[in-house]
Amino acid sequence: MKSSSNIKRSLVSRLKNMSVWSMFLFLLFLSFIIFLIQSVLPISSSSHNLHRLAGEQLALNGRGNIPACVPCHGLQGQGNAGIASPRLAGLHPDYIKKQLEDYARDPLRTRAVVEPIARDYIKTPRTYGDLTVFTPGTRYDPKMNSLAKLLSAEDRHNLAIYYSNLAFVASPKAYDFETLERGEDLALRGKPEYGLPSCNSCHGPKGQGFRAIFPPLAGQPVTYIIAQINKWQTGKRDNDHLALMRNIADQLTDGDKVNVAAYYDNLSYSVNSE
Amino acid sequence: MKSSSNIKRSLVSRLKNMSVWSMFLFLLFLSFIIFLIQSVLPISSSSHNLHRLAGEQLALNGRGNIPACVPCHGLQGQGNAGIASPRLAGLHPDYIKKQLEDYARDPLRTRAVVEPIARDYIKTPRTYGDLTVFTPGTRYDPKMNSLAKLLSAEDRHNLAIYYSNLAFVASPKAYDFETLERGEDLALRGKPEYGLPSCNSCHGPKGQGFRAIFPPLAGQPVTYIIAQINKWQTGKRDNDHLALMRNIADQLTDGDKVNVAAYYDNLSYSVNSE
Amino acid sequence: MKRIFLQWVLVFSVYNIGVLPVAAQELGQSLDSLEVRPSLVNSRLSLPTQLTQVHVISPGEYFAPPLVADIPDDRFGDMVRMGRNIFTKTGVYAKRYAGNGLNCSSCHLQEGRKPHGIPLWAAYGRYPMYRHKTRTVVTLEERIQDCFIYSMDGIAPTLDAPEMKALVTYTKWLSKGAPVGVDLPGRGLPNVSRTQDLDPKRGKIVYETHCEFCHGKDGKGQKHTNGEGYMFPPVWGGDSYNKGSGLQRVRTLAKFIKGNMPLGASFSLTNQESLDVAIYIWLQERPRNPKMSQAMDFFFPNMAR
Amino acid sequence: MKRIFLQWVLVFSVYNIGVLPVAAQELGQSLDSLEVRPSLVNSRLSLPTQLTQVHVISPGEYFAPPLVADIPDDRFGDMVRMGRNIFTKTGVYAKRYAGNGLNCSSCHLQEGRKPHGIPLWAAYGRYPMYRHKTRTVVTLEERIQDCFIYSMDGIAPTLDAPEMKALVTYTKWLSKGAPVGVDLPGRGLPNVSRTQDLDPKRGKIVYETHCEFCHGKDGKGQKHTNGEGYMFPPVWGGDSYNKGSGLQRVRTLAKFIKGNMPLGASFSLTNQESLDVAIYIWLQERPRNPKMSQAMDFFFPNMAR
Repeated sequence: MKSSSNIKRSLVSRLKNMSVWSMFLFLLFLSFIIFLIQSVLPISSSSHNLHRLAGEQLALNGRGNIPACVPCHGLQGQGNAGIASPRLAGLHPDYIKKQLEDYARDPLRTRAVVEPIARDYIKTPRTYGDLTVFTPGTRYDPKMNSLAKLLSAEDRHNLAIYYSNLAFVASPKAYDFETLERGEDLALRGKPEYGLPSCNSCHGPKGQGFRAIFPPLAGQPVTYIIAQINKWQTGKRDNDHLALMRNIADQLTDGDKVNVAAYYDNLSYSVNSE
Repeated sequence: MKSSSNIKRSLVSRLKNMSVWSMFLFLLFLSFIIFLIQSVLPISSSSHNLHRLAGEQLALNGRGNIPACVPCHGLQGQGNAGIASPRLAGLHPDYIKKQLEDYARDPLRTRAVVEPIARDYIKTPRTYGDLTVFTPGTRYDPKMNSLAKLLSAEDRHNLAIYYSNLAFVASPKAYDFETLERGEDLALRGKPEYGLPSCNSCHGPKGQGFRAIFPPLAGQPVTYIIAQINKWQTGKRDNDHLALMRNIADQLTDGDKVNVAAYYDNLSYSVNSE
Repeated sequence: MKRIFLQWVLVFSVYNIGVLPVAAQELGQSLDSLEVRPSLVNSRLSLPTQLTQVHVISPGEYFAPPLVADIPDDRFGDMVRMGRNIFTKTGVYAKRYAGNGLNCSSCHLQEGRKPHGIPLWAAYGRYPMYRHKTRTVVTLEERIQDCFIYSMDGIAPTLDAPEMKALVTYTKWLSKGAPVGVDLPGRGLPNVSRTQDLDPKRGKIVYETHCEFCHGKDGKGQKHTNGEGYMFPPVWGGDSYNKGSGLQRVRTLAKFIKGNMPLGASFSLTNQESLDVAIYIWLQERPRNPKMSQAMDFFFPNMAR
Repeated sequence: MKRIFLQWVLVFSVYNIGVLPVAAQELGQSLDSLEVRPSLVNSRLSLPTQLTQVHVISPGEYFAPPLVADIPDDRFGDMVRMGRNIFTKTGVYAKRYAGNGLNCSSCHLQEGRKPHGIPLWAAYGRYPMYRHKTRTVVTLEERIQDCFIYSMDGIAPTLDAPEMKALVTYTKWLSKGAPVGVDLPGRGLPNVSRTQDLDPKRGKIVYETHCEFCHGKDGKGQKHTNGEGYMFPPVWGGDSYNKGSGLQRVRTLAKFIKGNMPLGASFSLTNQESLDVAIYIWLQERPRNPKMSQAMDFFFPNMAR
């Protein structure tokens, strides 16, 4: 507030001090800027549209070996709870791109098998603070791994643009109160006594995701969220930054997964729709 | 403050309104009052002295069957720690009189034997709140019981006046710090978690006693204090108001008695001496 | 004109007596107390006819606050000691706020340590709490202010007064180890239930038997001979708590008496005796509630707050 | 005249750099961090070469505060909820006091619940306590005022402000069952000890590896797109805590980082990494200490408070 009012004041004083000539120059400069913006915008917008249309084409019909996306991810990119397939509509394009890259990446053949972390964390809960064990940045999925390898960088970009621009409105589902209460507690406050941060502290105050780095949890199928946490825990998904998500997933009990997934499934949420 | 200034103001206004005549009458009345006070004072004082001298005579020399007090209670009424004999110097005259009366009183022959209170109070501490069991108002002592019966009411009064006017200056004795600390805690704060009030809450902020009703603890021999608490506990002393002291004594452990007696023996204390 | 005024006074006084929670006149005679309660007989040479309840304390039943000897020798400890001084000798160390002859420890017995004697260690973890009296959430500081205004009939220390800080620090130190927000055994005052209507006449007899010995026939307590305040605090009169204080509620006073009086013989009075003596004390003169006007206090001297 | 002034500025700046607790220039090169710390290599497809310490939590090791769902539905509960709102969204619910982009819960993590994250439940029973910073005994209220003045770079609420009462009430509610005056496990921040001199150059690498992801390359945090304040709080710059706050002490900041950062991976950084990144952050721009004059702040931008 302070700085903006300062700028305003200094601008006003400068305008007062300027001669007519400099005023004219200034207006000339201004119109040039406006012209630039006007000329650039449609181009960028039309290029964007081209990518989006190409992505739509690929998603709906596939191409050659590449099958269409819609059978699994839905016509509107809304996902499919029955086969734990995620919603893609409205996700951040960079996030979609990164996931496709990680699907396509070959895990190292000489991957070191690290002693699995005790799952029964109620008895021996522990935070594995070892962040020097690097995540290879891979994501295992029987279908997607082979599929993603067929996509070019251009394809990934197109699909990302297409899906990120789809509108999505969640239809909140009813759950019993206790489940929701526990889920909310985990989503908003985590388990501080076990060093477990809340979901919303990274995934956004309403679980709506944050930029490219933290995907939304709201509006994702319950089955997808649970399946992904299971994958984190078993090491089948390993493509996070600094093992942030792996550390957290390791501490979630089966009950936690259900509760928190139900909580997010119960939230009303919309993206790209006014 | 408010009311006294009001009185002053009204007095001044009345004086102003009074005629000379009423002023004269008032002064006459005032001089009469002063005369009365002057005439009464020496009489009372001289009667007091007579009682004191008679008491001194009896205390020092005895009379007939009655032995002297000084062999046990000391020449200055300072008591004798060796035989647990109390200091009498400076005690309230009414208190001395009452104790002599209680010594002289016959305990009821048909005295009901009440189930004794558990002494091991660390294990089963309890407050017996039963105040409808009346204290017969007796005090047992092998020597004093027979002795007090020989005294007339006049004798008791004389002795009380004599001893209450004797000066006494305690000579504080050294004890180890822990004993004193515990004793102080008991004397100032009691044992609130067992419902035991502090000694000083009745016996005065420095254990100096309060009027006739609560005798001083400061300046009494350690042995006397301990012996008396033992008597309260075993029912040999039973002459308190509302069983106040009996209830309290019942909760004191042997350690408590020693600690608190030592604390009072360590206090500096003086009475009747400037 | 004057006669009409006096008539009004009379009418109001009668009305006032009429709204007492007891109908003292009718019910006072329902029970001949001399028959049932031998303690009211003057003679003390009698045998027990009725055994009242026994209050048994198990070890560890009540919270044990830290020892005064363990106050640390640092600036925190200095604050604790200052708080303790104010608490036990309010008229000396918080003279500018104290308005009567009471100390904090007159009600919070044994330096705020006694269970059922409004102990500080049970209060500290309860504030801030909702209070029905003010109908707001009050902090410990605000509660202490109320103590000064009503029970001490004085002036409230401000929230940033050093006395206030010292008292809060003392309370905190005394509560060392007590859980926050948990109702501890022995907190506040014990419960007292009513079985028959209250009678100040019976209460007067109870007062004379059990209370007068220390608090005096006129209820004005007993002073030290050296002028250092009260040995036994006044229970009514100008130097006692005012009509806005908690003890001016009959039930609260009865609870206090039941749980703490006479010293060393807590729980020795029956519920009925406590209530009777409480209403007897309630009817006596004391400073008016500072939140109530002079006129209101004159016409309705015993009106509930 | 102007030249002389600039000379003085230069002299003072050099002097100022000279009195840094680290001699950054000499010691920065003592360790080639790229060799020892594989996490600093850009490639993320590598195998572990060094296993750091594991922080194991046993069940019941840390105090578990009550659930938000258990806030009672009464006026006390309303006050608790108000306090929680202020605590978690200070810029919204205590806008008149907040001075920067931080909330109370930016430092007191997980709504003041996280052990080793300055949890409220461990603080409530400790106040009033002696504080070296002020050299007096301070109450919880006064400590909260300091939070607003320094960490929030704002205005202190008065002791009787409703916001203050709400915050204290929330703290008390959160501490339900915690013992008073007892140091609970997980209170405040964990200990961090120094084995070698600090180096902001190494700290910069640690920052870029571990912190930048959320707090941004410029340390100014990341804002919500809808303008509702910060998703990830700024760690320096005009919207961060000022130079008078506790986190501006290198060791305190290192403790905070060690015990809490990155989220979900507490205790993953070594002591040395924490201290290095702390001194790197310490050297950045932030609002001046309001108790220090503009001139002092200009000439000695990083002087200890």
